[in-house]
Amino acid sequence: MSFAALDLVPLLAAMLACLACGLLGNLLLLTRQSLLGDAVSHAVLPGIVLAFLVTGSRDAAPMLAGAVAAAFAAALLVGVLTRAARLSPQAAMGIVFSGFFAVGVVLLETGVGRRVDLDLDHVLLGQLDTLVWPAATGWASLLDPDALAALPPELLLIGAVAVAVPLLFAALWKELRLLAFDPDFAAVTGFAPRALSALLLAALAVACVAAFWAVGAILTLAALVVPPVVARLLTRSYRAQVLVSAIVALVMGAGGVLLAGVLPAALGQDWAVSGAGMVAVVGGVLVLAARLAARESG
Amino acid sequence: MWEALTFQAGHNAAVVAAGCIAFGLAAGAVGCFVLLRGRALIADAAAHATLPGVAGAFLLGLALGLDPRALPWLLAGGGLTASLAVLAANALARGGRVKDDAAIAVALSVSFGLGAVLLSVVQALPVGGQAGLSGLLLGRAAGMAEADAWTMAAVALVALAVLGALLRPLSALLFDPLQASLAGLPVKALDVALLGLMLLVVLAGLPAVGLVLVVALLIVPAAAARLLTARLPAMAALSAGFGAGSAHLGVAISAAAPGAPTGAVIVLVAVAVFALALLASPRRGLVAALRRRAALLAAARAAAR
Amino acid sequence: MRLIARRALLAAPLLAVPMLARAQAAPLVLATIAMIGEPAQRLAGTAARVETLLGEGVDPHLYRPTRADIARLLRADLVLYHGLGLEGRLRDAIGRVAASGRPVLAVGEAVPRDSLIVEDGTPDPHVWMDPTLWGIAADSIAARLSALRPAEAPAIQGNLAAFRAELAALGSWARAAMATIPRERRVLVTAHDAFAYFGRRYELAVEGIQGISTDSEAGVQRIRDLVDLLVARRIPAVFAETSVSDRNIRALIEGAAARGHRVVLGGSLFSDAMGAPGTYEGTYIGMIDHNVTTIVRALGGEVAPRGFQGRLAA
Amino acid sequence: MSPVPVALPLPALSLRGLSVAYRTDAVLWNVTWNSPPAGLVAIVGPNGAGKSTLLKAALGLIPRLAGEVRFFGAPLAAVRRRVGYLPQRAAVEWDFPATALDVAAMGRYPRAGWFRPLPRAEREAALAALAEVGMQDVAHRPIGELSGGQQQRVLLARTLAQEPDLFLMDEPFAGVDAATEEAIVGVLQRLAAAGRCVIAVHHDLSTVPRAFDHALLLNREVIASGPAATLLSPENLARAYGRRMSA
Repeated sequence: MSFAALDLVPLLAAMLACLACGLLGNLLLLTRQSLLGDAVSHAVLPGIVLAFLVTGSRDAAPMLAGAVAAAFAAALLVGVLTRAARLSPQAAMGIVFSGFFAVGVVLLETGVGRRVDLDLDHVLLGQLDTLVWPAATGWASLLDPDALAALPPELLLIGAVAVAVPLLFAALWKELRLLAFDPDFAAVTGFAPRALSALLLAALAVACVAAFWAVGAILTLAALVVPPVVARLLTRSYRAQVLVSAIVALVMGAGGVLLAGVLPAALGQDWAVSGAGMVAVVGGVLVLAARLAARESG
Repeated sequence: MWEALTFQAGHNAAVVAAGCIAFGLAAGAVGCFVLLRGRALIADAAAHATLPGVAGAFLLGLALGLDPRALPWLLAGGGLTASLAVLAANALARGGRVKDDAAIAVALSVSFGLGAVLLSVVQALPVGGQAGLSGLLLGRAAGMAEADAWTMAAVALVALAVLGALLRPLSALLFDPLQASLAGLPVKALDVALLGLMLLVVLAGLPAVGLVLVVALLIVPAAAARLLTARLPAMAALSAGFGAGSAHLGVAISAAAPGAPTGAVIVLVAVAVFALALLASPRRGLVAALRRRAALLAAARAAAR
Repeated sequence: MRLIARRALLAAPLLAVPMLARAQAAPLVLATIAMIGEPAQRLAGTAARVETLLGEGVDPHLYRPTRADIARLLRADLVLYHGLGLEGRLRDAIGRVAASGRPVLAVGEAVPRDSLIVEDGTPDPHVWMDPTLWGIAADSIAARLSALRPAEAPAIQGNLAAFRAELAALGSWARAAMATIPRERRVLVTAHDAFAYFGRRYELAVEGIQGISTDSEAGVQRIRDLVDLLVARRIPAVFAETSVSDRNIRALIEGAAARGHRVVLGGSLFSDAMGAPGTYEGTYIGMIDHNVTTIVRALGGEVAPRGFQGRLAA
Repeated sequence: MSPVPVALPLPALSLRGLSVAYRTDAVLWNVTWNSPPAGLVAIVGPNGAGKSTLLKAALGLIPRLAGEVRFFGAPLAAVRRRVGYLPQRAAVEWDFPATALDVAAMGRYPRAGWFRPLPRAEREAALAALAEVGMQDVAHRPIGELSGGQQQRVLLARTLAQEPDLFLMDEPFAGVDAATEEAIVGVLQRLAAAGRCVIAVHHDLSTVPRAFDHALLLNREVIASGPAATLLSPENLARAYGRRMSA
């Protein structure tokens, strides 16, 4: 039972999810919205339940669409509340995600009914460690189309997102930097900050939901905030911030999966711990190390 | 519905109502100060940060031969890790390079991850009685027992007493932290006291009403109160009132409506109260603003011609 | 730390026969839940080694498999899982294992569709609560094991016949025991909706405080309705479950007490998980026996205190 | 900078019936005013007069209740490249990971347009703009480590890098040291000499007659506008500041 069959996909999924969310996390960090990920993770429930009520089906596509719509709506509402009620972003997020989650629970209980086993964990929240690829016999399977066809769909989606997000950064490098630094100047010079912000929120919604579906909420929340914070502690320029956050994301993703299961097995142990949880813990260690390193350099 | 409002809808409804009202009172009051301190979501981080403590306590209890499922023991563990997470967030943010919200987000996600790791260890152990361990964080208001209600009442009393005693120094701190520290106020001690109260509310609330309701009642009533008044004592009282009111109305509605989950309904009522305050408040409300703005618009256009 | 692998071996009643003496190592069969694993081991006898993924008291709704669990899935020569949505995302992994050609069997889905309890197109997964339906599941397990070890087919069929006989005896004993419960008290109130099939089989009204998913949230009205039911029907006991928190159940007891009707906690039933492996309650027959005995005694019926075969723990 | 000052007939900025309300209180009321085509214009008035609001509303950064805004006779969108904006220094996030050159280069973004990375030539132009305000030595220093005066000059360099015909500056002299103030005055004079129009929100009345050609005295409404030398007469000042005291 080869490495490719058991560990390759979780390893890739964790790294790709961390990369996609880590990059977007930079813009959240620089605009004081790091907690948006946490809000989104609570806010997706009504989207899923509505998707189930409308389509009556439990398969992934409608649920993911519902979740993305709910995430986008929640993020927009946080912005509106912050401006209209002059609330701090944190308070606005707290109100929006509590409200969305409560609507989701009420819909679940009254609309879906008690007899249907539709809870968030089974439908949306993926489990990193279950992303096995039994069709793989070894590294050669990476080239074998039949084996590739049997790859878990969760990996394909988060893989697509993990390609799209860096492309988005590359294409709109200076525009996103200007938006984060000085939206007013962006408006005056015609770089449409409102449209760009909406695009970013959409990208965040898709990235979060794809990551939830592949690796679960725990890893996604850590991926959104740890790489940017570590990069923030270690670098002084925007380019370095983005590059270091990407590296930290990959290290964190790989480190977590390897430490959680691959290493114990290599040492002949027959137990393993939660891969997603370990990715977050490795992230925590990286933050601690960066914080100590940053203190020395003054 | 009416009988539920007057505590005649059966013992359980009365106990749940009393418990939730007391909790709403405590959460509203404490939440007001936490909101003004600009750390609204610290409660969400603290709530998530109890998970490793609960799982850790279960494992430790097992190793020490204690009863690993004793609630006080598990909550002690949860309280410990939640406090550590809050302190870690403060330490991370102290450098200045990492802002408060990012530090809270790191503390939240890393402790959530550590909790998942420890839970996976618990799950692998061939021991029974881990039923509902993670369910501890997803307490349900409707399942509240009389003992829980008394705990809530005690928490409310302690919270109101401490807030009452510290009202003047706390309001000085919240008004202008710099000025307060210059004036020799023990800013650090006050902060710790406030966070301690927040933790008390979180730890009492989690097993009884669940994570989302705890976070919601610590933020939403306070935000609504802030729309209606600027004076701190009035705001805290109003926030406590909104918290208790939302709980009372929420329980009544859930007692009357078939299948309506009590905790979620309380949250929806609290959000509705906020929405009403947002629309209707004379000072900062939208309706008043829109009306006046329309008048201004007309006048401005007339002047421009 | 993981004792499950060794413990499952201990659970095999026929341990006396040394495994290693066999020329060819017995194939490894992996079951997801104990309600499948234990009977499967009994049917396999020495033909195969059966391990169970979910430990004692682990709620399948909240179960998070780790890499080690998944490695066992891939190592297994045959995977027996329940299906009907019980195992959540683990089912996707098992689906991929099957797609790669490894033998896999959805035991719960072997039961004919029309005898399942279906709501809004979604079947209630707790099929094992009905021994008769679980006999059909056992047939499919035995057939699959025979296909795995044709040489051992006769022995397997023998074990099946013995198991079916014991099931039949258990079933008639249970029906008789249930009949002793006064008619108006035949109401089973539990923490969550896991006993629909059990209630249908033994003509027992079944009410769970929470829905099928342990994530669902009951409302105060649900609690009040159940208290009314308890008081109206003078029901003497309600039941907790080993794999679910008993908070809601205690609230019911308090509610009824406030109405002057004393309700006791009739005991802790096995719903989504069985007893400790190696014990009688850790077997499927023992689990049903425990549940029936506990329910009948608590609801005022007559049944031997040590249950169907006198093997229940004191 | 083009050497020959071309006399353009159109006012650089013309406002007609501009009214702005922040939530419910009117901050600007029915402001009709035309700036000269070129030269140094100061917008002065008491605190809360709506000076900064006027700039922001003109640039569309905050919603207008009513009124028309024209830049060189055209809406902003048509002449974006000709309009430069210098925001208040305090409104900028100086903790952002960027160097002085990074910020100055933002002034060249419109020339690069969407999606394209900033060409080397544009970065050189940004460096030149930094040189104009004497900031070329700190080009690669993170902006968080610069002094208040240096930060103000970096922002000014960004606006210079835009090479606009009209500069809208929000409190360019606020909180800067003497050397910076002098440097900025020098830049403004060079811009005026080159035929550009600079409209600056300014709070220090004493320097207005000397440093500026034209002035607009504002207190939510236009109090008076005209040549800087004569505008600040006691009556005008009383009407602007007097009313403010009694209001």
